[in-house]
Amino acid sequence: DKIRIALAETPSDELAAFFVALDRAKANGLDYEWTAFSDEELAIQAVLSGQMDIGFGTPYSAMQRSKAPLRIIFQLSKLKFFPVTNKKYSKLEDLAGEPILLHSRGGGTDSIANVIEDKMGFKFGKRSYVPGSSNRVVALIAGQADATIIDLSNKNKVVRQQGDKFNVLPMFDVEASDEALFANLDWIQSNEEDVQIFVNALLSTWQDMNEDPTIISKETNPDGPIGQLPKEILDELDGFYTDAIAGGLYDANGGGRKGAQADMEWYSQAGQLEGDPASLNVEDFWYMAPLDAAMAK
Amino acid sequence: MKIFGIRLPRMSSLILWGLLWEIIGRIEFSFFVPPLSAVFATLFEIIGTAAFQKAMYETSYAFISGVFFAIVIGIPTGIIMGKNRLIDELLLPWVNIFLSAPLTALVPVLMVLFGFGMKSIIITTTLFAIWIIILNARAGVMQINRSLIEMAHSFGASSWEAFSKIYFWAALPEILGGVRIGVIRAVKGVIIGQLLISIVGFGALFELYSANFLMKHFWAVLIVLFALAFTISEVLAYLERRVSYYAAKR
Amino acid sequence: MAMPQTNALSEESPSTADIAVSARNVSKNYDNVEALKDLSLEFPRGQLTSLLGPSGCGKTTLLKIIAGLLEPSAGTVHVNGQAVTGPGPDRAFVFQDFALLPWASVIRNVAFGLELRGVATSEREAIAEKYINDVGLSGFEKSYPHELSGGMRQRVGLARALSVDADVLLMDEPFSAVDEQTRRKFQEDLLSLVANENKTFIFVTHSIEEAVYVSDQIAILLPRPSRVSDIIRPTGLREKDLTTIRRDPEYLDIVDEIWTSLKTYVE
Amino acid sequence: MAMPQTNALSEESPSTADIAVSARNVSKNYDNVEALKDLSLEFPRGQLTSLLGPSGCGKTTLLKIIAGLLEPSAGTVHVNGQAVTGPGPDRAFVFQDFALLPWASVIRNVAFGLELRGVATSEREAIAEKYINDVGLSGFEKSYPHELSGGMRQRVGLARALSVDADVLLMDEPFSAVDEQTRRKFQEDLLSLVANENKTFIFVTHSIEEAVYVSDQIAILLPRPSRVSDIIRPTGLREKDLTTIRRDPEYLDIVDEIWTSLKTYVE
Amino acid sequence: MMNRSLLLKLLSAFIVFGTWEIAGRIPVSYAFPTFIESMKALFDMTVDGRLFAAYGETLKPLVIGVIISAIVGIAVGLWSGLNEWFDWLFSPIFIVMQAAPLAALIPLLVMIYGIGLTSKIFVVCIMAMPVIVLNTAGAVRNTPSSLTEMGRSFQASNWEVILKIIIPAASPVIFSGLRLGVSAGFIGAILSELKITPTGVGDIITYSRSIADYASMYAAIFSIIVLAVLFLNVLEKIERFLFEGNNRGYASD
Ligand SMILES: Nc1ncnc2c1ncn2[C@@H]1O[C@H](COP(=O)(O)OP(=O)(O)OP(=O)(O)O)[C@@H](O)[C@H]1O
Ligand SMILES: Nc1ncnc2c1ncn2[C@@H]1O[C@H](COP(=O)(O)OP(=O)(O)OP(=O)(O)O)[C@@H](O)[C@H]1O
Ligand SMILES: [Mg+2]
Ligand SMILES: [Mg+2]
Repeated sequence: DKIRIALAETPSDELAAFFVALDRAKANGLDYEWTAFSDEELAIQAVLSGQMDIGFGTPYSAMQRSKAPLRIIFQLSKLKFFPVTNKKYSKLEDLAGEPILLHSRGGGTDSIANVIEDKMGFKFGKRSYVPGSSNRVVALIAGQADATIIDLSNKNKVVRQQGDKFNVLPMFDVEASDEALFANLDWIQSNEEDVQIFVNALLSTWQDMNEDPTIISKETNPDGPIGQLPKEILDELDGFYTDAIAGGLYDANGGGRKGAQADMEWYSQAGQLEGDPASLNVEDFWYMAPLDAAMAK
Repeated sequence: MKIFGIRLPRMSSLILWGLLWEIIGRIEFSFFVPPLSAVFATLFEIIGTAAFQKAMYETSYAFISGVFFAIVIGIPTGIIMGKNRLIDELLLPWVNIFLSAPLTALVPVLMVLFGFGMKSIIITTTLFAIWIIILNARAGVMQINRSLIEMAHSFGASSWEAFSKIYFWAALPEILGGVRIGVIRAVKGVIIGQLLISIVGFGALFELYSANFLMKHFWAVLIVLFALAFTISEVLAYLERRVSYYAAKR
Repeated sequence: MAMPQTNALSEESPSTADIAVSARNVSKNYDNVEALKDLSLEFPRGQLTSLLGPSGCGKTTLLKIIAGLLEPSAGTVHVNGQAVTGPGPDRAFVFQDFALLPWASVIRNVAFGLELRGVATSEREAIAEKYINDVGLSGFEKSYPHELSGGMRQRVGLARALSVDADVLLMDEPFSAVDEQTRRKFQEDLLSLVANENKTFIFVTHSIEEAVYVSDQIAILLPRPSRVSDIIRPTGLREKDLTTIRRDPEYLDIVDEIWTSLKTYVE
Repeated sequence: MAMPQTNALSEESPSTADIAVSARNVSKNYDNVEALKDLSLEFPRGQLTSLLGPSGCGKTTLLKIIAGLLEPSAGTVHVNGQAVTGPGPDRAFVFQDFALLPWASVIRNVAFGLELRGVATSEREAIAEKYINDVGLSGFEKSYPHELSGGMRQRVGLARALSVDADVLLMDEPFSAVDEQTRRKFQEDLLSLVANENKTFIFVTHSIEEAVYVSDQIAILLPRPSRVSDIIRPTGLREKDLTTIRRDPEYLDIVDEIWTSLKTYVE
Repeated sequence: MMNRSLLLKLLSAFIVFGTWEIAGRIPVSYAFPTFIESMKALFDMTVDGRLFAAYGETLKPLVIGVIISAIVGIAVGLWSGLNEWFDWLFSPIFIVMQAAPLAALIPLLVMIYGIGLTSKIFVVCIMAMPVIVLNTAGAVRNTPSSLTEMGRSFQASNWEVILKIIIPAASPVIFSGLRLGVSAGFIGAILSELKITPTGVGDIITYSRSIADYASMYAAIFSIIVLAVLFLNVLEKIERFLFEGNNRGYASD
């Protein structure tokens, strides 16, 4: 049977690498179909209710709360987000008590804000939420917000186009996952073979991409969902992946134990995992076997 | 509307509004409003692409199936409600609730109950369209001239004959009115479904274009949708006018 | 037989004649309205009986009970000796408000009764054609009801009822919508129908003159709850010349008598 | 004055009487329908004039032109010597289809004409009360039109027109929806109104008997395009006893005469 | 009679909620709570005041938007029902608006009007207004001419004809437009909270979902539906109160 993949957003430049990996997996005999959901929570919900097999996202709180045995099998990208502000602010401490624009309550940027508060020992002012980094950039440029946290590619755009008007505040490094692939443990175990092909393809793509970011645009199937994007977007593919690799967005090892450990710490600190990070069992959240096997090859 | 004795067609003022749009676009009033001509140029460019045709296919598929179910279920339900007091009293509160409830809030529930694929989108579309179709069919039946029904009975009509030869036709003006409003709501439903459930079809294009600030593309797709919805609604309005000659005389 | 028989005849004359329809002790209550109460009345075959009574007294109700469209709360109706349990092919109804299908052409409307009886298209259209002609509507076969004047519409309903060739014709104020001129023509047509076909007519009207002019027997109903207060048989009039009947003293006597009997109910 | 004056009098008698309303060479075309053509007619003050003619001949059109609701295509209408340019307080209309406000109670409907003339609430309700009583609707002040029978609705429209106390009453088939019994009562009420108040009535009806019974002057209209074909003044009847008038040979003569004159138009 | 219809209402509610409860107990999905769980969550939310705070946020754009739509919509509808020129010029705009899937426009609105109250009000208005305008205009055009003629025959001024005849006569259709408009406004308000910025009830829905607290999510959805229904009942009461005689009940009775 086909495996059913739940994407957390519509196919765009950020998913090009993933689709390249899918093509590689297909060449090795993986049969799949994908559905794009409007947000991560829906993808999680879809996997939870068994309507999808593999989902996109970091479902740590769902893992702890729901009775379903969800496990992560591969880290797709890291939480590389950047506080961008107008010239009023020049370092993180300046944001104490100031309002900030984030993606969504309980989402990745929210967790970054929590950790910043934690590490710096201050509180932000009112948090408001606008989903989509590009929408937050618009809000920033239109002067409707003074500070926000946005993703790598949008940060680069702002720096390139309006670098004189906005500051990117220096911030500590984050190794935790932004997007990961997860599935129901029972399903993983009964589809061991498919999962292995998939993880192999992902790992090889991620490794090749770290060597040469332009393979993504080269390998992109012109008739696939990415190849069909408007030319304006495709033209920027190489730039996007070059920046992303330089910025460390994609881990060549698919996260693995190191990434899992980083997640435990990060999400506990961010308040999305309950309990002491040391006492949390990584095996309850990650299923390492396919990744280990792929690494061994 | 008549001007200098010449009859202006019903929708001709849209040309005026299009011109206004073009001017606003030309003076570069806002980045968000490109000139209409540029939008049309983009439209012709993307209309041949596989992505557009796929979106078109997915959207029409969901839309047509959704409307189909709404009509096929809605009209008989409405007619039965109009005929039978007990069923009416059982169902009417719910029909009213669903007609007025913010269906967008229900979409997450639908996803859980009916899955995340095309099925939920179709159901969302159906749910947007069906309630007004039911209510209108019911209203149509309730205002039927009783003596038409008695006439059919007095000539020995069976229930099926009464349904197909009297109730349906007598309620047709209301039914068509309901279908027209229902279809318009269905266009909203299909896009809302595509945006909130799984991002496919035109919903996906909107999402993509607006996230990447491709305004011309955005407006081009929107115009296609406007045109589709508009055409369907005008066709139904035309049918409605065709039968309205007897609406006032039943 | 020159004198109108004004009373007490209700017990005798029906027994001598052949009775097509008889209502026995019929009562009818709507939720809390008592429309008919213990009403008994017989309708001789081949004759025209008029029902006359104040508005809302239950004339339509009685007609619908005879047609089998309503069930009486008590009592029975017999048509040709059979108890009525529902509509049947032996009775045809002419509705007070025509009951035409607005979406169907004149010919389809006239043929509708036959259509429901399963008569094939070509055959029923031929029959309909004949009756359209009879009521003077030829040329309007393809017209729709809304293109006709009130009087023409009423004639379509009449043709439809005639086309099914039922024994008993139930006519609820069949001429109410036509103007006086057309009405008079219809009354004359009706009289020749009664004379030439052995059908039983039950006829509701508000016009005393009309009732006297067209009826073999007039039943005067009391206000709700309705019973028969009087039966008048203007038999002597049938032999007279139609053009002068309206100034005939006998005719005028009957009209006056009915008028006096009804007058008491008008507020 | 014992003989009815059937013709040629249209030129003489109005000149002797006081003319309240006069229509001169009025024509009216709807898009491509010629409804009235060069129609002239005078309406004497304090009298009741009936318009009689086949359906669709333009009676309502003429009434609306007099009311100032329609503009004639040609010709003029004078009311009390003044040319009509629009509706005025000197004329009140009783509409063929009642034109009641469905959302308003009977008393508000009856008082609506006064409300539009700015009469204070308490005063206009007192007046409305009186007319509701006159038309026999007391007890129904708080009812809504849909709770009334057809005849009762028509009476509400009548009361509304009477309550504004206009000089000229334009009545378009005002008794068409009431049953015969009530209709006769109304005819008698109307006669006493004409006798007691110096108002001018213009009255449309389809019933020849009604026209002859209530009118001072009857205008017979030709089918479309309409002109006046005949004016009949059944003056001699006014002095006679109401209870016996229906068998009066004079009355019957006039009815017959009108009937013959109209008969030609019936298909 | 009253009791019978109440009984039937209760019965049908019982059937529906019972089905929900059973479906939740099976369960049809990990993400589908039972009726009782949801009601408990609703109770908790109400008691700790979260629900009221959320509605404080949600109702602001909704109420403002609906009021603006009602006033502007009825005025524009009246005008285009009365004036041929105005109708020719503007009603195509509203027909396009009514037919158009405005949900897709939300991202644009955010860009133009930002993330604040303004763009939410705007969303509510563009969802609610077209149907109000079009219904009003249609109803005004369909006012029985005999009623307006009657008014004129009693020398009503133009304003009196509008206020005392046209508006009451059109009121059933205007109110049904308002009903559909308010319901569309609710859709707009929720949509803007799901798609623009999660505040108020939309925030409860999205946040509960993101932390997999599905009972709270369903409780929020339930409450908004109840609110919409209450809102519309109030509207119906207003209509009944204003134009009592227009309510003619079952045609069959
Ligand atoms: N469906 C009904 N429900 C309740 N009451 C009814 C119903 N139909 C008729 N009635 C009542 O029964 C009585 C008789 O009605 P019916 O229609 O038989 O009168 P009618 O003699 O035909 O009057 P008309 O001369 O006005 O046609 C009336 O008082 C009416 O109010
Ligand atoms: N608004 C209109 N547009 C076009 N034709 C009209 C209009 N109103 C009336 N007519 C036509 O004008 C003619 C006269 O109509 P009118 O209503 O005056 O007749 P009437 O004598 O009152 O008839 P009735 O006895 O049926 O009331 C009719 O043939 C009708 O078809
Ligand atoms: Mg009747
Ligand atoms: Mg008329």
